[in-house]
Amino acid sequence: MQRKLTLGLATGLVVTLLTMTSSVFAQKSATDDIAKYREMIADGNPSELYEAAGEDLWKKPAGPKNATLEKCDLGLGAGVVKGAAAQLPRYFKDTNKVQDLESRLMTCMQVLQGRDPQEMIDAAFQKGPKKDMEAIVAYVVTLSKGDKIKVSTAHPKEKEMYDLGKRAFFFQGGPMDFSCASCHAENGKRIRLQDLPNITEQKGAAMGWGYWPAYRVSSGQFWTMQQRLNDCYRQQRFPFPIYGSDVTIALSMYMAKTANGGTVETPGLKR
Amino acid sequence: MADPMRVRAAENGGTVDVKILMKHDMEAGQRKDAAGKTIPQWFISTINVKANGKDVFNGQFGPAVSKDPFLNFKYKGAKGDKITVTWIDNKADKRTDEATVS
Amino acid sequence: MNDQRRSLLKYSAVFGLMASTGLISLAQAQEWNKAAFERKSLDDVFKILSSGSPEKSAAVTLNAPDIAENGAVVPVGISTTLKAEQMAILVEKNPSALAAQFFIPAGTDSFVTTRIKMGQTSNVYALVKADGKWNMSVKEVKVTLGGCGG
Amino acid sequence: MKKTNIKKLLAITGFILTSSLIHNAAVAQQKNDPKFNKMIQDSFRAEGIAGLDRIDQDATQKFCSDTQFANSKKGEAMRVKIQKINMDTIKQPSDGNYIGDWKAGERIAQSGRGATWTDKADAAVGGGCYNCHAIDPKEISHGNIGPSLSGYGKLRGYSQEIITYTWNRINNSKAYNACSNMPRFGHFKLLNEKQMQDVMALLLDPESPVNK
Repeated sequence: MQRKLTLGLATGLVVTLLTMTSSVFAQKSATDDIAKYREMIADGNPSELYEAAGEDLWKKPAGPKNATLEKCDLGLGAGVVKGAAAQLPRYFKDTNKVQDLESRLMTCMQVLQGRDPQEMIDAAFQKGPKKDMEAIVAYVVTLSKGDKIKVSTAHPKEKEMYDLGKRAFFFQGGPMDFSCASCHAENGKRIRLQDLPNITEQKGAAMGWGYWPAYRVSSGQFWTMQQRLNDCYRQQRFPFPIYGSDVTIALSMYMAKTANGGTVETPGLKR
Repeated sequence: MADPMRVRAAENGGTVDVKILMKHDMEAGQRKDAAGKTIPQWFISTINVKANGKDVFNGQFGPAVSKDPFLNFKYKGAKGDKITVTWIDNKADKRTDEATVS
Repeated sequence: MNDQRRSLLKYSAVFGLMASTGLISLAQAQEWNKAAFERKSLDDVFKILSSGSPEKSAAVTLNAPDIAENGAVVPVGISTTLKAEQMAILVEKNPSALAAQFFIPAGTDSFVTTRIKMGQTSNVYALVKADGKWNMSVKEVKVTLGGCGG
Repeated sequence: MKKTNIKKLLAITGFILTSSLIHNAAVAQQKNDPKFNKMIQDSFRAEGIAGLDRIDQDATQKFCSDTQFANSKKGEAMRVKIQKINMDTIKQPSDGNYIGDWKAGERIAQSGRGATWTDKADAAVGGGCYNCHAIDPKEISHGNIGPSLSGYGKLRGYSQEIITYTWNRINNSKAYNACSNMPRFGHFKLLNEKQMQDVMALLLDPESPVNK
């Protein structure tokens, strides 16, 4: 008897709660469904197709010097690819610069293969030399999958880049007054049904930095971090960030450093 | 020439799980290029999978299959089976890749 | 062994012979069903697949998300406890309803997963032909607008 | 002797601690950093309709880029000033009409297009409202950066006060909240007068699904 009463009360309470929160509930289920969708497409990431092509390009002699990229130093010594993406961006003594993966690869292509970096900078994404770059990036980042993000700001130039990046993250401009922070500085926010990681915190930064580069299902393309940032700025209604420019490297440094300790999940699979 | 596929095939309890990723634009003929011209249909139309020379799967795609198509199926087989995947598209371009069941 | 099965076996044997002797190519052996893929409506495709009106069956499971974050890639799987000979995926509101069809030889599981494009929210149909008869399962998949939209 | 030394040390430590606390509390406006400015200048190029003038910040953008100061007690006077500047930019509708066609408003609210370097100069700019707000409850794909606007008119009423406030807010949200995340649709001419009237109708026409 008592049990029945309790049960009845509990049911009543549940019904009330359900009615009260029905709209919240509907929203919650919509985001849950999106999570289910993502789970379903997680198997069979087309990034693999790029990664295979990238490995070939890494080992194939090219450029005026007809050399491979196998001696490229990504920060762990000449030719070490395994784990390299997890510790970028970083300071490189030979260029006296902080470089991200793509700007470093341009250096390697220039020094080892004799290719002109300007051609890479000027090329459109997904075309010409950029297509090669994208495949090579897919190959390199796959070899850090599962590693911990481990970016250093010990060198003064690294620290400086981090500080510049942090400032750039909050820099508003354009006809919509947007900065990166407009969308990525609070927890629990969404655009439409897409969760927005809070990049100012470790957890959110790892969600962002750790999953790019990624295959983007909406465009059917593999996007490097440079292209990801480029399209962020496009949507922010900014002018065009030059490929490998300091603002892109500074932002990468800020995101990567904030994400330290998170896991490299690249190449990711994104909407 | 078409880009290579990724074929993964793993045996577990007498069943081989085959996962195939094909590199193809799968153009549906619905999009327009920068000049406003419709981009013509271009898609993989048939796919055949053999294990040790014997058909284990046949598929036909329309242009509504996603870009870089993914296919997963299972057949009764064993480790060491030689899997041969062939696709043909509507422009008669074709590609064959092989994998060994692990 | 019933007659139908016997005739099917005979047919496959002849076909197999033709294929192995090079009389027909792979493409011809499973010739792409142009008519079915070019029909617009569900009913037209049903007709061409000579499926009549397929019956809804609990034995057919359509594995698809309730909401697709992007219509360009919608994962769709079919599995069934029936012994499938042929399977098909149809999207009611796509420009052409038939997205893909599969032929399942003996020894292959009655299971397939692929990914399709959907222009808008629509019913998705999983069709399974077993014992010469078509069965189906239907599910609505919502296609949402995602991202900043620019 | 030893004792006094320790005392001294303690005093100094205390002083350092206190001063650093004070320093933290008193947030100063971010200094102009030539290195940062140069980085921004050198990192972008004009593309399509997106010219380099887009990174020349106005007073509002400059103030709001320093979030720490903008949100601090010290920043309050400046916040009020920024809001005043923005309030002064708002023009009421030239034809006196505030409420247009809610159906057209819904289309504007749905579209997040326009004003990027891949858009043409004459391409219509969307409001992108659903990116951040719940509006028509039937649309499940909505963001939550801004508050829900479902039932907007029904909940707030249709008084002239509410109408004017809403018009102002769409025109220039920064008139009420200096560093609101919402774009200044009127100020930057992202939406024209008619489009803003249509979006108004979506929120404030009793016939709009928002108020059903």
